[in-house]
Amino acid sequence: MDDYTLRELMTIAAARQINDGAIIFCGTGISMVAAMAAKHINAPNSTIFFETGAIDSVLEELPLAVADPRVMYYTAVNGGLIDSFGYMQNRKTGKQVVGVIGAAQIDCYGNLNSTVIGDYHKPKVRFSGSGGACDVASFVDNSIIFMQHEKRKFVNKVDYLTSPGWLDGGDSRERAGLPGKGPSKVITNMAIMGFDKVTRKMVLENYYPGITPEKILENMEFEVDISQASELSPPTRDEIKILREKCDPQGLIIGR
Amino acid sequence: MDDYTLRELMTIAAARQINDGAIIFCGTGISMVAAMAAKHINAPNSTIFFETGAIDSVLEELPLAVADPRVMYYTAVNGGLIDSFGYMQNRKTGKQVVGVIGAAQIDCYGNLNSTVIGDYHKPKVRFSGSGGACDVASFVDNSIIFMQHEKRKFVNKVDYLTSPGWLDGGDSRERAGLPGKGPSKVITNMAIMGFDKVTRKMVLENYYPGITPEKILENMEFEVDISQASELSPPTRDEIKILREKCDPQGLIIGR
Amino acid sequence: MTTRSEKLMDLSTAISTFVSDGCHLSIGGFTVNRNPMAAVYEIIRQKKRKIHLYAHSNGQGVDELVGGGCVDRIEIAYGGNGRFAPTCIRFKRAVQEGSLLVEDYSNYQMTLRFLAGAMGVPCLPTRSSLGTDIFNKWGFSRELREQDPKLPNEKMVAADNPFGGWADTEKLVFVPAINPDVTIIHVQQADELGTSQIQGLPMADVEQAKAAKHLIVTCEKLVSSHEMKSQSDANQIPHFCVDAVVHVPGGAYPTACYNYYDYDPMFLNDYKKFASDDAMFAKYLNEYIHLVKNHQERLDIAGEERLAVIAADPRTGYAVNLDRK
Amino acid sequence: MTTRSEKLMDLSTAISTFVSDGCHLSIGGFTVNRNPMAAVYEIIRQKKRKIHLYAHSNGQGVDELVGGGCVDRIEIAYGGNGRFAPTCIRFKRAVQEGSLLVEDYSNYQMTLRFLAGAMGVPCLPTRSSLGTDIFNKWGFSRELREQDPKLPNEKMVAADNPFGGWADTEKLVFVPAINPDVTIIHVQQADELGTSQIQGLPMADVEQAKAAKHLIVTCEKLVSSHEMKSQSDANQIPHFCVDAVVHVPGGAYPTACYNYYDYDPMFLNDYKKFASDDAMFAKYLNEYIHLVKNHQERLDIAGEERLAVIAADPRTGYAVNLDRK
Repeated sequence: MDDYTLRELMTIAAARQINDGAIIFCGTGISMVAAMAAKHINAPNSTIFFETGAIDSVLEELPLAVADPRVMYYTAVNGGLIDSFGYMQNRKTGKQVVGVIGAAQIDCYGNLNSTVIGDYHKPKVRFSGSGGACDVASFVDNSIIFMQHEKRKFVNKVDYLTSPGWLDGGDSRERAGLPGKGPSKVITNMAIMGFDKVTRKMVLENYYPGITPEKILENMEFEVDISQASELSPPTRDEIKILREKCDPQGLIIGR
Repeated sequence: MDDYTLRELMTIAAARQINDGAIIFCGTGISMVAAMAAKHINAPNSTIFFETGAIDSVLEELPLAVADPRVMYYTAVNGGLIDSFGYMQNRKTGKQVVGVIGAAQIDCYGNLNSTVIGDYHKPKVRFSGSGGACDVASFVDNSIIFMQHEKRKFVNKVDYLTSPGWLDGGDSRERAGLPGKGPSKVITNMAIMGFDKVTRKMVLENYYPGITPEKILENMEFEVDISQASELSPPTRDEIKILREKCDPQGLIIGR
Repeated sequence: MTTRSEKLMDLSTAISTFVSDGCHLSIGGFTVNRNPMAAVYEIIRQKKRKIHLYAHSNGQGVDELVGGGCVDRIEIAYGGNGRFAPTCIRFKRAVQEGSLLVEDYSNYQMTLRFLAGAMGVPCLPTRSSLGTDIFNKWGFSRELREQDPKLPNEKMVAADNPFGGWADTEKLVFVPAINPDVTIIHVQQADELGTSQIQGLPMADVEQAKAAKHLIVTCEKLVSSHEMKSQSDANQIPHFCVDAVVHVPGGAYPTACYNYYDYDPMFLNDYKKFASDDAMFAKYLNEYIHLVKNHQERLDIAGEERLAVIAADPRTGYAVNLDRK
Repeated sequence: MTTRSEKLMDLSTAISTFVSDGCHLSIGGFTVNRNPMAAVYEIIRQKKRKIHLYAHSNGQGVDELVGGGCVDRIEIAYGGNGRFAPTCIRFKRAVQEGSLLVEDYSNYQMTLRFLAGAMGVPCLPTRSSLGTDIFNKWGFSRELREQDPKLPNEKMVAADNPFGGWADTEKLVFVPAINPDVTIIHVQQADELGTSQIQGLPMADVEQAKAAKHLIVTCEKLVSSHEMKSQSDANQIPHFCVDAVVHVPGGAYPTACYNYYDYDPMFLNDYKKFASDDAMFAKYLNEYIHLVKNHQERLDIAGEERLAVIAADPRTGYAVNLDRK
């Protein structure tokens, strides 16, 4: 399978991370397409839900926001935000939720910035702010982060810590009093990264076909261990077909 | 109007206390009939709601419990308990709520017992417990208490303080941190009692036709000031007619 | 991952799988309405013992479970059944005899406690009960609380408002979350996956459902997922909260199920008589519960005629002009 | 007591009565959905200034109010509009220029804050944001907070779990209640008394509505109280919470209103262009808002053809196959 974009591969890579039966929280954009792809490809019994309160939406068409009316049609329940964030925390469903989120900046412990570049009070660039990402990153045991692989995005220190990753590494996250675990994976347009079990520092797990570990390092401010990394298998014809035909036929998010 | 029972008069007496436009919280039994009577007689624009979440029920038939399906029909909203108790506390509706509650025992500050007679752990008699009465008595600024006028019920000290009245009198209620005000009126089958503005002790305001202040005192363990008391005007023919024909035609609560 | 075929089961299997001796159980419904009675009877039939029960104002279900000898401890706001039993009779008797340990909260507090469980927080604040014995007196001793890791060490805690006098509040009462081992609710309709719809008042069933580690839903009507998903706005509980779906028409009888049937005033009056006498109550337990195989047989005792009398009027959702004396 | 004739009013009266310069305002809706846009435009038209705004993830409404020069301070979780504006453009510009003071919370925290207001408690607990800058950094200085009695003195407060380690929790974050002077929401249908029904997702509109001192409801369809009361289970807001009912068909346009119309992707793309250039935006404000008398005239600019394109499909509640590039 040669005819695919890195954006498509990154979507598929994220979809593959989702176990069948998972309860998937997703945000706007590529994370939504990845969740849809997972459901169509490898996790048919998983449930997609949105912070807005829509549970198990059919998604006949791709929503362009988590409050898009397309998320409200043919759901199991149309609840509210209070309900949605409750599912991430209670005894029964809390541990089953997989969060898929993104950000403008990330550091080596998976802490994210979606708020400002520069000083908070006089920002060079203002972004949307947390939305529900800080909450998801606080609560769930399994979160997957989408990032564009650029040096200005993989930084030594985030300008504003919007969504908690492993904080300062080690057991610092637990000590801070956060309930869930830090991020599991970071999925970019070049690679899949995980986190060391002890130091909680980012490590390279897989590089995409045609991308070298060295190129990946060139696109990050901080170093990551590349010693255990291997090449990711390319997307299958079926995966790409489903992605293009079923998840985003208009190319609204994936492009074309 | 001669042909009426004291139970009917007490219901009418309570109904008369409710201002038009009030939001009336009511419980099971006679308080529900009083609320219905108020709406039919003197407070047509008031709204009856129940702790169960039913707001502005039409009450074509008398409910025998606040979860009776008769409260669910033709309501403005069928919400839940969380919603109902919220209406008693929030900025917009909190101050407008009138609570109508009852109990097994009352003391001179309007503190109520609906839990046990005797020791909590080895009770002589166990009652139902608070239900929502403690909450209503805690939150609202205006509560009306229904009591049977008996010496064993008007006691020096309640065996268990289930619903807060004016606690120890004076400003003790405010000091305890409770949000609403203590009870406004106690309405019995003999009299209407209020509370002194400073001491918060119970005082006799009105005795029913045919009942003397002395008889009232004989039926209470504690003394109340009777110096300002006057006789209550009897129910009108219309009041009784509405009560019997519209509120409780089967005599389920009022008897007959 | 639980698939649909694993969730749909008969009541006997659902109870034996999820309700065990000594478990912490929560039941939905309120006084005479939508108590999960079929499940209550099955629990009695299976002779479950030493249950730690949670309810807010559940009436008939609590009283029969207590009367059936299943319950050792209860946390509750109200044990009454409207005009039929201002105080539930077997409950009253058990407390007076010392065979049932009660921890009293208010209705709002119990609801907040379920909500806290559903939200995954250890407690929620309110201002209810300051200065009362609900706050000051404990039903469960500190020793008992310390022995049972499923119980918080305090009944409730008063503390200063963390924001000073903000919102005109100096003091708050924190009530602890409830996370039952299992919650059982009865709903009007559900699908095989567990998505559930309550019609009329949901009371606090939704909070009770989401607070639990396991959830059993009994339903009047088992409908397709397509039908449920075509009514999204009317549903309250998504399938992923549910462990067992049991189709039990009449499952709330003798309490009411809005749009389906009213409470049975004749039976509730009979029950009052049975419950008031130990010998009669033993006979009642035997004839109406233990010797009965399942809820359909219990409904057969009531009989078609009585069930027709309490059938809901389609306009009002209850039985119009029902004789309720 | 407010009677029905006092509540039903035109939008201009509702805004001039309840929205004043410097007031604390909350608007419902989420990004591209059910923003009370007609009310937003009327606020801009009436040149309200120095508003303190609250929203969780409102997109278009926030951006236009900010762009219209009405807002000095905002407390918000997300200022974005889905694919049309990952960060709201006038919002971004105002923050970068220093003309808009922002206090950042998470979406759940904002929702809890509205819920706290609706419940009448000063705060609610969560565990979200520990260790983050949302917790550590304040947008509003302590001085500003102390000057304005409508603001709590702290952004949020971390404290130990009052129940020790109960429910596996050592620490809690308390977020302060919001009690807006006025909340404005747009709903699918309401009656003259104010009872309101939201179809599809209510988001956090119900909490926002109940937290407010005054509530303005704009609705697509004004129906009789009889019709509303015949659909009790579908209604969320009872009349006694409502101060003003305004019948404004298309009142959420250019955002979506489920079952009525979709968002207008053509306009949202146009808006992106207008908003990205100060001169064009000034022209936009003038032509689309100030020179327009009311929302009907605004809809006339969109034109019947465009409105027909975004009209909701009765099966799905949105416009099927709408070109959204």
